[in-house]
Amino acid sequence: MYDGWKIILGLAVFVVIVTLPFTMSVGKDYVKPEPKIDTPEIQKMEKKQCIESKQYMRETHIKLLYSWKDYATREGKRVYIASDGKQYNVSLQNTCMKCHSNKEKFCDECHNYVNVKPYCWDCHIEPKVGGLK
Amino acid sequence: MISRRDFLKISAFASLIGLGGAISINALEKKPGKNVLKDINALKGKRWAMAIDTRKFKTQEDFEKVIRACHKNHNVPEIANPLHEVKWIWTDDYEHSFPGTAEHYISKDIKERKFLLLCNHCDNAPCTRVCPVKATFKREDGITMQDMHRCIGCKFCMAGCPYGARNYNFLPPRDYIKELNPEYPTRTLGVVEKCTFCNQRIDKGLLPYCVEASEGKIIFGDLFDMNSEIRKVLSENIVIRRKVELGTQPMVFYII
Amino acid sequence: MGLPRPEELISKVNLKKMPSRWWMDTLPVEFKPGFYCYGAKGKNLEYVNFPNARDFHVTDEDWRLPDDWKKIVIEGIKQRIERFRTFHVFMDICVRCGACADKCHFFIGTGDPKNMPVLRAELLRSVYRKYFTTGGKLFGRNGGARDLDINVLKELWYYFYQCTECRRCSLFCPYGIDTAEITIIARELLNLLGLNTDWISGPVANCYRTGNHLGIEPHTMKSTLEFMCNDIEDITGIKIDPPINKKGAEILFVTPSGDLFADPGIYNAMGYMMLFHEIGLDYTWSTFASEGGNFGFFTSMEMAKRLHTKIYEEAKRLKVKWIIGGECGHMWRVWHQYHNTWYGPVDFLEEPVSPITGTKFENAKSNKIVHISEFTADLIRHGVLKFDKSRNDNLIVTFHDSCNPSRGMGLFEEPRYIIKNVCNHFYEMPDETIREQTFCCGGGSGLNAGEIMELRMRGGFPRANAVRYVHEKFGVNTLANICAIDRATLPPLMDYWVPGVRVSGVTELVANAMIMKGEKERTMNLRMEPLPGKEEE
Amino acid sequence: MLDLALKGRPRYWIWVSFLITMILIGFICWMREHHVGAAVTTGLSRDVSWGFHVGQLTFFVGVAASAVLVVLPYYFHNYKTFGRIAVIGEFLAVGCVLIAMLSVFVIMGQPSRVWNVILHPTPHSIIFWDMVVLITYLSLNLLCGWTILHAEKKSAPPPKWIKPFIYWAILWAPSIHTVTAFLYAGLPGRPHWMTALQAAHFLATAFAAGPSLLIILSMIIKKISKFDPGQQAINKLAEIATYALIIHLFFIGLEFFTAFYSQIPDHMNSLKYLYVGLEGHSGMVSWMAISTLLAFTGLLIFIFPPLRKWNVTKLIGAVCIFFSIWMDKGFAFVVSGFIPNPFDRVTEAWIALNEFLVAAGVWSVGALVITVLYKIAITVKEKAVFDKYGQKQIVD
Amino acid sequence: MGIGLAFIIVLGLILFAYIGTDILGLNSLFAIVIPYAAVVVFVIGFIRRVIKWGKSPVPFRIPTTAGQQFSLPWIKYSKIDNPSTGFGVALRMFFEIFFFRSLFRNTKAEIMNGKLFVGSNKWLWIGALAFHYSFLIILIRHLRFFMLQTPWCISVIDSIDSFWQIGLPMIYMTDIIIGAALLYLLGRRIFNPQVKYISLPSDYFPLFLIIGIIATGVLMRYFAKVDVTAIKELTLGLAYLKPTVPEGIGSLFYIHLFLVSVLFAYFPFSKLMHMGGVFLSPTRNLANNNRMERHVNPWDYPVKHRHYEEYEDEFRDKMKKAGIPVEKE
Repeated sequence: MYDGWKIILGLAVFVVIVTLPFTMSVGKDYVKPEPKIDTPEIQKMEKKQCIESKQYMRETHIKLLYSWKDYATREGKRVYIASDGKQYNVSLQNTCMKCHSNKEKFCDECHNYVNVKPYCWDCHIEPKVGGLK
Repeated sequence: MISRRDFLKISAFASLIGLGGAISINALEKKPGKNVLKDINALKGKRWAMAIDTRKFKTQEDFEKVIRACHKNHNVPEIANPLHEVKWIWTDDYEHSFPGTAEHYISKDIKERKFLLLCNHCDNAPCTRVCPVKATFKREDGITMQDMHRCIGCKFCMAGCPYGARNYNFLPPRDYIKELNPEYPTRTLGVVEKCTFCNQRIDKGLLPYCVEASEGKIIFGDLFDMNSEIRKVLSENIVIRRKVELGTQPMVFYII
Repeated sequence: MGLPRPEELISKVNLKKMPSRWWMDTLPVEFKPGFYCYGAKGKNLEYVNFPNARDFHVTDEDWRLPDDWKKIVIEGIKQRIERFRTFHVFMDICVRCGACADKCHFFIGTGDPKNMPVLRAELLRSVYRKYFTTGGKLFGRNGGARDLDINVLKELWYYFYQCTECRRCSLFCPYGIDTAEITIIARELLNLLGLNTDWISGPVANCYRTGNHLGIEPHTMKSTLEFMCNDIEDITGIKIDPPINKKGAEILFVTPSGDLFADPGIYNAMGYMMLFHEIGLDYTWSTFASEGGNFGFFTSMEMAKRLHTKIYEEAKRLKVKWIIGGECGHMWRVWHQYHNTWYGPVDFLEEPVSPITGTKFENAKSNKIVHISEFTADLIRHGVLKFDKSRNDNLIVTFHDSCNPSRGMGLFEEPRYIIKNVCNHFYEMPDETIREQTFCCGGGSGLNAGEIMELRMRGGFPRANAVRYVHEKFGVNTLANICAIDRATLPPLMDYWVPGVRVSGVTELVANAMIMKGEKERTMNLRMEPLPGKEEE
Repeated sequence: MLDLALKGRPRYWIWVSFLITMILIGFICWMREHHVGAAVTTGLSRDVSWGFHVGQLTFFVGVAASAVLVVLPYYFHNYKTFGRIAVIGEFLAVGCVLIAMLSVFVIMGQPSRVWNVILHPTPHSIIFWDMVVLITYLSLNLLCGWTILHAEKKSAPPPKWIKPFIYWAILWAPSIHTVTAFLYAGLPGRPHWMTALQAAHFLATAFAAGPSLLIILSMIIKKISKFDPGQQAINKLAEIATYALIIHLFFIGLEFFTAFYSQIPDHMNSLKYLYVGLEGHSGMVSWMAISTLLAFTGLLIFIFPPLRKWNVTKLIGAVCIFFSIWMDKGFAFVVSGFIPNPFDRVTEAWIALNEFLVAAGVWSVGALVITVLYKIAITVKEKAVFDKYGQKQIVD
Repeated sequence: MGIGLAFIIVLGLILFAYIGTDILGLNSLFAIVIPYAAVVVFVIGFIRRVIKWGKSPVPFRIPTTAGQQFSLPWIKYSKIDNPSTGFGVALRMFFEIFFFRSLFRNTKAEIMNGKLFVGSNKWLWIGALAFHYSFLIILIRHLRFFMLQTPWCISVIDSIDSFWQIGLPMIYMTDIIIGAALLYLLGRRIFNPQVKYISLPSDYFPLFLIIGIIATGVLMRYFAKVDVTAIKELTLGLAYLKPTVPEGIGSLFYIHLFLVSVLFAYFPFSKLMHMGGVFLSPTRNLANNNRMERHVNPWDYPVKHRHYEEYEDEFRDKMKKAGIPVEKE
């Protein structure tokens, strides 16, 4: 007794599941996220530079913001000294979003891409949408 | 069972891994920025206090200006039902602002006067004592601060506060804000909020919204500073505070 | 016996203390007296055409193996890997989680780590890895592989003849790895080199020649049965004439020959005859198919098949309609799980129907063999039999589930139902020691030899411990079972660990309580002991 | 041993599925609260920020603590009568502590942040200590009950290392209720709660309600299984409940004296509100009247030995006492603390349907845990006495 | 035995990936070649191994019966633990695979004062269940890197897993559980003398390997931080068979990816194949119906056996003398 067809069926299921990510995408193309920085505020800047380097911000912005909330609310410290010595107001709404006033085009572009859903916007207000949630 | 030698070997091994782990976490962890500091312009005080000159508040508009300044800027939702409303600063009459005092025989003027009520920023605040997560805590400058990021919504502080100054978000707040102030966040369902003496403004060297809007009817200052204006008005006027007998040391004084 | 006292025997066992040396480094294995059976005799092996037949002495330095023994074993492994998915899969997927470790009665009784089922299998697995897997070839000892040499072979022999194939480990294994299956195959491999034990090869040769393990010849069998019938007449006043080799009988009855030979099995045999007589069953004994058990199963699948064939051959010759099997353990493992595959389709018999109650035995419709307990339980259920339960009132009974009908068949309720109906005092042993979790008697799979009494006492310790528990708690004095090996191995085990508990077949209890038509007032039980209340003052 | 809970008669499975259904309903209601807000789903308000759920915490912590009443005499004083009921008490404590902890969990506005209590430990907050004592008590009871039951199942003597844990659990039982009382007793501005008697009063009510529930459960167990916790033990529990009830009523008298002799309004107001109504608000009066009536009915039954010992009246008495205290401590006590509010106004509160269903879900979690644990315990105990065919194995 | 060896090998693998990417800069090797090779080895190796097993027949039907057999109609039989039908077998396998039924049964034997005590012991069951389910959920969660649009069901799993608001990004429950479960599984290999004695390097190696994978994953998510967008570009490239090596991905990610690749490639050659093997175990996946339905052994061959005639020839005289009927007079 071999139960051959059962084994082959099982293996077929196995192969289908394991190769699902490949088979689902075969022949298709994917769009890379392109966060836009073409807001008026940024256009005004001479050197288009965030408070820290681009790579650093891409990797670490969440930790930065997470530490900011404690600095501001709990310690009353509201001046961020960047690596290049420049000073910034510690505020998501009043610093970050002043430049990046295009949340959909900037934040969401990548967040949706990697399926990250930060809860910042439960309280903090996205710029310009101005309306209700 | 495991022999002594084995045990020593294993514990050495384990501590090696633990140490290695700790070092590598420290080495790999990316620390944000260079430093975060206090603003040099920030108002400096050791014990912020407020004196409300109740004599100067004459018209309804006097109160509303103050309240509107606070509520609009802080995105306080306007909920009609008094059971679930959120208010950082509001008014009540003498009898209910100062219950238990001899209201019957007091002057008619005072009896009919309205009083601005807000968080008293008690020096010995029961709400901070009961909070299980330090979401509400005393800042060094005496502000009874509320960290809305940390609050778990247990409502113990509301039971602890003898002044009814704390608000729980019984309803989704954004549904009840007509116009959002983009400079300040809203709160979310299920956290407690209250007046913070405009800590965000003090940190930047500005006076609280209500003080600003009152145009001199509210005096704000450092109680520990002998030369401050507040010390002056407190020493020159008759002042009362709410429920002093509870020992909470409220920092809001009412000039009558 | 030369055994230490029970307390001493077990006090030296420490399940938590493992040897300081790794198991691959503890060779050569020390053959401890009392732990190994004597080697097979050449003549017995030769009689059944086993290869490399010769007199084999375990303690000899030189096992007089054929020159190409290594090749034989490795070829043997290869062949079996290709033939048995069980073996193939079990060699590959063990994760050594250790769930089986303390499930083995031999490990519990000896504390010898190589008696942990996982390690027992690993002994052979290490050889398999060396010759059949990339990892084993590449990494050697670090890949858990080792060369097959004479010391390894000796170790394999020693430990695979310390496994009773009870399958308790298999029950707990998350992948169902069955060490019994591995033992069966390991023993097949050893038998390729003529490395068997006397206690197994002797009965095998006997069985081949006379039809039963004990070598009872036809006329002896007849006189034995008649002798029993005389006793029955003394006890009940009823004369029974047992039908032997009767052509055209409806049912062929086969039971292990142990029931024809020694006490307490003979009482069970008397019980069968009384039962069949009482219901007027048209049945027959067979002198050729005079053995339900199958020691061939402990040598190789092929030998098992060679021995078992006689049952159906005899059924065909005697033109019976179907077969009833007596109380036996490994016999029922073989009959239930292998018989049909080996011999079927059994189309010359009819689907079994009880001639008394008309019950169709659906579960035996293909191989046409019904267990005596199923048969009896059905009779009792239909109220065919009348009992005087008080005759068993001096017995406080507990029931030992034999490994093979438990984990190879699932026969749990039938015997209990019977005992409940014939005894007033029945108590279960603790849950973890009965039914599918039952502990072995310590002497299955051909390990009931006298020379390994210490191993048997150790292996039987978990079972005896549970009996001791109910003995102390409820005063249990009778250990009922449905296995001939049990009836042979449990009495010494009880005498050693729990004196005062005797061993009894279930049918003996039935026959003792059964009120037979036309019987005289009974004063004795089947053992000729006075019945309760009938003791002479 | 867990496998013993997986085999049962249909009625066991019906009961279990009922509980699971209730848990699911409760869960959905709880989810709803975090969607639409507590204004819609609870009877709570700005002025009455704690209500039914916190009452359940208070009440069930008490019931849990009362396990000490069977554990202490048995293990400490070797009082054999409670030998069989001890594990029943311990497992009841496990379920009740669970109910208590979940009752706090469901009031959280931000339940996903609940670990902040551990991440930011705050020793000056009583909730922090309540969490510590409750988790400890839960673990201790589960550990002790399970270990001893397991030993019994194996027919082995209980391991020696369990002894210190048993003593620890005994000491811990009063502490959990004391800490729970401290939740209330230290709040300025809540005069009704602020009495040094609070912890003692809590313990008195606990030791009346807990044994009453144990009596009811024991009688159910006796009815539906072959395991008999023992008539003598049940009678003893009733005696204990009687004394505790008397002390509880005495303490109520003390509260009345202090409030009404001193004539301090703050102390009188809440009592007035509860029993006669305050400024026209009388929402709790009939509730308290029933509670009081039940208490006195229970007292009447339990104070007369023949009535206390007769199983029918005993059951009625136990039910009366249990519900009397549940009504009082499980709701009225909490709400009345908020009345009048800091502005000397009265805001009343009631139980919303959604809130009740959440609470029912919480009870069901506790009941399910208790059911499973009792199923195991009863099976083990039955085995010790009966074989599976229903024959009695040991003569009692 | 072999714990040190296994540990050193895993350390070596980590070092190898570190040197390969950070020092030698062989990013495309570690980002493209090795992962693809690993998946290919995994799939083909897995299939080969299963087919190899499948080629060995099941000559006999020998299920381990764990409950009452199907026999007389009035006796309640265990439909799952001792199935007599294909459906019962399916149920048995379901419970075996999804709930580890056999491990649930686990007991512990202790000898105290010359007596044996057998008690239930479910720690291994809990540990194994916790480990396997966490691993499965983590695996499913990672699909967000391999699909452009994360399906809602994966998002739901993700949000339930990160329900507790601890830290930012919020901690995954499964990360904690799998860590604890792995430490338990490793701990019992070290501290349980029986398990310690039977353990081989190949038992420690996968444990350390998976611990390494979890550790690097946790480091990336919570501590060291990496450019997730770039990583998704890499993983999507792999899935769409259009591999790219984006800039700015640190070697920590490559170590993680390399260890995963090693796990995949190692899988078919190791005990990890119990994943496939559990389905093929004949003691579990067969019905106990031998007496009802004949099981055919494909390699069955006729054997020499004793015939009655031979027997009668040998004993005829004795039989006749005893009055036993014989065929040939």
